[in-house]
Amino acid sequence: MNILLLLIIIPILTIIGILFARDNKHVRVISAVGMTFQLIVSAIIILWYLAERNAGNTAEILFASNYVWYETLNIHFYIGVDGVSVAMIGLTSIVIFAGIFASWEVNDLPKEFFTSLILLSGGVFGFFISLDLFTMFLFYEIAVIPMYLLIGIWGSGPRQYSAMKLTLMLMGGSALILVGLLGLYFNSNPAGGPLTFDILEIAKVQIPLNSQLFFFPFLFVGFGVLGALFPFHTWSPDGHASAPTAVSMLHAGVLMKLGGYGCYRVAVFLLPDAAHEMAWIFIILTAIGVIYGALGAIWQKDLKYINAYSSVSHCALVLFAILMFNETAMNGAIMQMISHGIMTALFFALIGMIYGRTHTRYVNEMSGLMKVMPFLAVAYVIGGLASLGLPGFSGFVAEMTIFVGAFMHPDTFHRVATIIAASSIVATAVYILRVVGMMLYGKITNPEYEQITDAKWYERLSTATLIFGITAIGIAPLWLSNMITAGLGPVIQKLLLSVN
Amino acid sequence: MTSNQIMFLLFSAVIVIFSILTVTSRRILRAATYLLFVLVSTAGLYFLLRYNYLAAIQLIVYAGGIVVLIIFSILLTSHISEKLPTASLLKKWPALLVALVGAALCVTVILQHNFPGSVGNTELVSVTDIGNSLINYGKYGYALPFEVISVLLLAAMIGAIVLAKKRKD
Amino acid sequence: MFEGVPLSWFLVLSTIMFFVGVYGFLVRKNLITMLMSIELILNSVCINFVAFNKILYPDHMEGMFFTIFIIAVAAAEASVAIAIIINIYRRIVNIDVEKMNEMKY
Amino acid sequence: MFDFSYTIWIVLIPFFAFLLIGFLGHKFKPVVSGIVGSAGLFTSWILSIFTAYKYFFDVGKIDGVYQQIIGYHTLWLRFSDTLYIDMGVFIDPISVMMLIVVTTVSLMAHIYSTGYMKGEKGFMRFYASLSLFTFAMLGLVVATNIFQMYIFWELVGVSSYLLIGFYYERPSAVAASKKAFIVTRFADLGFLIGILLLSYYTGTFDFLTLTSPTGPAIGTPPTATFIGMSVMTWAMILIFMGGAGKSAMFPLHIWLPDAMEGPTPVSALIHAATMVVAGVYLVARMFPIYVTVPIALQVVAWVGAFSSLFAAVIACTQHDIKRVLAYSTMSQIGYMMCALGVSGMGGHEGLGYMASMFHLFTHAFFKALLFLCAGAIIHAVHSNYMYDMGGLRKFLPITHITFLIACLAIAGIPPFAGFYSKDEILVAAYHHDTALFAIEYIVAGLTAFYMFRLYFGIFWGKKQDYHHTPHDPPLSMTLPLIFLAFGAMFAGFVPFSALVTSDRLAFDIHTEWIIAIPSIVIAIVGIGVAYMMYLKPTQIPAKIARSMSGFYTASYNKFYIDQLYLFITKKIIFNNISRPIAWFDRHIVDGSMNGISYVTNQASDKIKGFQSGQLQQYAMVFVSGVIALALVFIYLWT
Repeated sequence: MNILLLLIIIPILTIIGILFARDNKHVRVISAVGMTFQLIVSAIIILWYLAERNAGNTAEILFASNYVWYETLNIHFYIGVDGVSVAMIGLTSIVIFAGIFASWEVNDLPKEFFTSLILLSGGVFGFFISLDLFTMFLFYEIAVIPMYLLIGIWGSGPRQYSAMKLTLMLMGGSALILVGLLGLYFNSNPAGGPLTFDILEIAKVQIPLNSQLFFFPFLFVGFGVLGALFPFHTWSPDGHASAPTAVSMLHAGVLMKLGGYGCYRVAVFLLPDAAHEMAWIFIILTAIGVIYGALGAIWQKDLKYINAYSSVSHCALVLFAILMFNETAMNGAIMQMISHGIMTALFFALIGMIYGRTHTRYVNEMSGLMKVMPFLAVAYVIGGLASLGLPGFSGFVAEMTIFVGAFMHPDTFHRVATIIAASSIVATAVYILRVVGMMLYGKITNPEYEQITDAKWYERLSTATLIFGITAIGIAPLWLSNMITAGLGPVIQKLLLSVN
Repeated sequence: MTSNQIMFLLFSAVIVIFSILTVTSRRILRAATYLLFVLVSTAGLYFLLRYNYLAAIQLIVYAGGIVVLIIFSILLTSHISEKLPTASLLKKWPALLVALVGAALCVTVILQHNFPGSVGNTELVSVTDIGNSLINYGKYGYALPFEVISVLLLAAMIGAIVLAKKRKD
Repeated sequence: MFEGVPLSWFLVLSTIMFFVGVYGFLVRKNLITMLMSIELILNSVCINFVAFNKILYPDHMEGMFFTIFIIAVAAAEASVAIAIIINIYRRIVNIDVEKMNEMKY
Repeated sequence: MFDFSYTIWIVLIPFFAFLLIGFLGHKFKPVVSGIVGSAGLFTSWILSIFTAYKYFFDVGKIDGVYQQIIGYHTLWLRFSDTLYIDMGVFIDPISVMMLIVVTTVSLMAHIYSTGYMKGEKGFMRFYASLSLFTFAMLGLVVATNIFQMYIFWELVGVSSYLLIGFYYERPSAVAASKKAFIVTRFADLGFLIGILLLSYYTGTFDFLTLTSPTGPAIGTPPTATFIGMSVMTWAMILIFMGGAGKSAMFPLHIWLPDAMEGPTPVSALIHAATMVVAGVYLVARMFPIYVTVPIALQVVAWVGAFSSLFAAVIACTQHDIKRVLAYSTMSQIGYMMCALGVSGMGGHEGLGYMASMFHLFTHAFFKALLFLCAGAIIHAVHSNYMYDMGGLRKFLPITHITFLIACLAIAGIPPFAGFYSKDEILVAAYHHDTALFAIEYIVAGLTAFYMFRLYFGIFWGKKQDYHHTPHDPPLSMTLPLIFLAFGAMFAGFVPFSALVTSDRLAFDIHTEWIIAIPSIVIAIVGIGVAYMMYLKPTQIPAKIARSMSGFYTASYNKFYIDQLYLFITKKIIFNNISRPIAWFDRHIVDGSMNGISYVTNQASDKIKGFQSGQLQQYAMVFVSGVIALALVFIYLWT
């Protein structure tokens, strides 16, 4: 059996297990066990992948299996991974693992909560391993839909509004994607004969430029909505602010990455000529997004809003880098996805834990928390430093790869855009340090905070996993970078071909 | 002008005038009476066309049955001296416009079209033929519609009883 | 041509009658008067059938039978309608069609 | 060839100390952290000295030229085939010199802190950060490529941030740490863009390749220009911007005085001796390229000279002794920058380069000493302010003597260390540009004045009523003082022209008395003025202050640069950019999304109206529709 199938089977088995669980504790334990297995399987996949590559296996896609699903329309269930997908799988499993522990204290309908959460993660895993556009879209929807329930039921604040807004905007995005996918499908065989959803097959086809130009915006904007492309990012602050902790983690950490991954794997890969033609529009938008998100975050008071805007900024950087069409920048984009995924999950986890203790998310209402909860405070500082791109953490590696890669572009326009985007590192420092200064430092003003306790074991486990992730990448980035670079090959080749 | 034409014009004048009165009269009982005149004149037209049987049915069922039914229900639901409220102008004028435009359209189409003339069969249709046709299931037989109509009438009868029955609660 | 009366005369008559009925249906508020307008409409159709039958196909009887059936249906319809009207009247002591909008949305 | 690969341990030992203290420190008594940190650093120090001995006197020199050796390197991250980041140890005269400076001062600070920080709650945290800083600083000085330098550059920035904010319950400390980080971060943006430009046009990060005379930066420089200046000039100016931020050059200096909120050993280590000279080190590291772009070098010289004068003037009016020292640091770094700016390449031309490095070396000793003394004084008096002090020489004899030595050294009185290095700088400036020389000459006098103002104000002057008798600190603190005092006395005798030069070739220098004597004279004049004004409480300072009240107030308020920054950040960026963006996002971007949903809702509401339940309305629509269709099909659709 294909090991990748385990990534889908384990969530399903876990869900079945949860359905039979008798009380809250069982639900939690079953989820934790399931996701631990998931983490282990992901680790095995990564190691196996690296071993295969070291052994000289140069196939574009490893662990592929292809099942016919619906023959009339030539829909296949086609899975397989390359370096990029493997990296994304690793990210997802880390975040969902930490997410389970971060939501240890969900006592309100826990069965339904964990079911939706794990269903969501299953969708994400499926998305990353799909090589068939239809399968991919299916998993995409599976990942998006539970979000509505998770925010609408377990959220806080104006949760119905946020959930509705988020879902509608993402659904709007997926409508665009659907149009784009059908466009690809019907252009997949210009010579006549059976049409296909197979990504690798479509990649071999030269789609006419007119169709490319028509469908590229659909796909890029469609996936861009999920990747918080300015100005379609506004679901993100409200959605994140209302979502429960684990959902924010998963959403910002993984789900937003579906957007970036989709842009990379579908929009740019399959429509390279149009991507070249229209890149400048989106480069402007994403460069604006980078700065805009960072500056927007400075003014916010709600921790989740700050982090949401910071996500807008960081995710814009991902799309920005993808549009640079060179190996280094793309490599940076993928690393930024992973780095931001773990980092922002860490942030949201910590925000949830802090909120659980102080019952407020407004920075100006908190102070001096360093004294009463050193572990969480230090973790927050680490997250903050990672976010502002400190060397030794993943953020630095990713951002620098992006900047260096983007700056390699021979056009002055691209380089100026790069400088503009790079200047976000200052704004990032401002808002991160502002929060750290206001919230963690200083004297405790609210006497109730004297009673606050530090992290519990599951919270420590959750944060430690994520911190381990960012530092592991930050200190030794080479293996990841190499792994991703190997996966980028076909995309880059196709892009280079389209230039000439 | 033949006598037929005169008769036709007479009947149609009655029909037109009384139909207009039917839909404009503010006393509902009078409207019902005007309707009766319209129906009777229609029966006259049928006679003119030598469809005596049909005219008889028209008189019996329509003029006799339905109008009486209507009058009964009027008596049940409104007071004799009650005047109906006039319709609002906002409703009247568009309706009038629609009716006139529709009528004009139809009339122009009708007058523009040249209908083939044919030798009229002035013979009376015998009741025997009608009866045979109604129970015949071959060509030009109407057994099936006849049965359907019977069932429909039965259903309507039952329905009317059920609907109009006073509820216990 | 039926003994001096052209077909178009019948048709014009029935048209006028029909649209008078339509007008009544659109304007009248009382349910019973609306029912009466419907009778007018039905009647005008009957005239058409009969006239077509007599003038164009005098050897056939379809038009006549149709008219008979229409009359039967009209009777059935009238009885049911009046039953409904009376029922409504019992419930809201009014048979003004504009008041009957509980089923909207 | 001697194998220098062990040198990586000089860098890594503090890192492991950091990990050890950071993860396990809380399991043991606080003092264990101090011992671990100090012991680790002691090992590094020994290794550094061994390396310096080996390099300078044993194996480093081949045919009279000091070699550039890559002691150790490993691939860390690959961007493309030519652009990659190595992590390694680069050994050449300046890096070895810096290793000595950093480990020595750091070791002193470590030892000193065991006494100074005793009983502090964050003792363990303090040592963890200190070790982290040392690791980062060592990593910076041994960087084999510009990106490695940038990485550690950021790391020293963050450890500086953590240490300035050590007393995190004090709002001023928090604000200062934030300010330090953000200002240097802003400068680092320039550095980063400079790196990007440089690497784009030369295709390498490697120092060895970059500074090679036949390399892509010097041998075949790119010809592209941007707004009238060559891209290399731009790149070097931007890189200098990074250096200026770290080294607190005008106008990016504002964070340094505030950084004095940190514990005093930190000020001594980071904000006097090591981190703040990173900018100088950076320029020195890239010096061969700077020489090829005279405009950039000019910028370096003038920014340095102006900063030195500017800071010296401010230092004369401050009352917080640590702030005086901070401005003095800034002034001295300006000196070093200026020296680099006036230098040429090779032989006697490279005098400025040598002098700059020399001054960096000597300055590290006497400035660290000054700060540690200040720490001892503050420890004894519990105040930072000069007007709370006076007549302390009786109570703190050791501190007094060491402080005096340091003051003499910084004022440039022979035979103390500062004289030699400062003299070389003046000579270099004199031969290059008279205006710069004049500025530096005045600064020399001002330096002597404000240092002795401090000295007399603290140790002589009016005796204060102290709540409890001040006394000399414990041995753990005085020992470093004495050690550094020896450094301040004798560091000037190191034959720098034979060891650290721009082309790594030794050259002869001799004291040019024509410049040395006036410089001694002006130093003595400065000391004399301070003596008259501050030995005994007199009215002279107040009178002078009154007579030039505008200038005095301006200087006292640091020429309002802080206010300007505050205005720019708070008023402009915060209120006029960030706030509108937040508003824009909520109301325009989000508003338009909500607008779409509003329009949809309204439309459905309107459409809903057609379903009115009014039978006659339906009929009306139906009939008109039929008629309209009939009309269309009969007359219009032919």
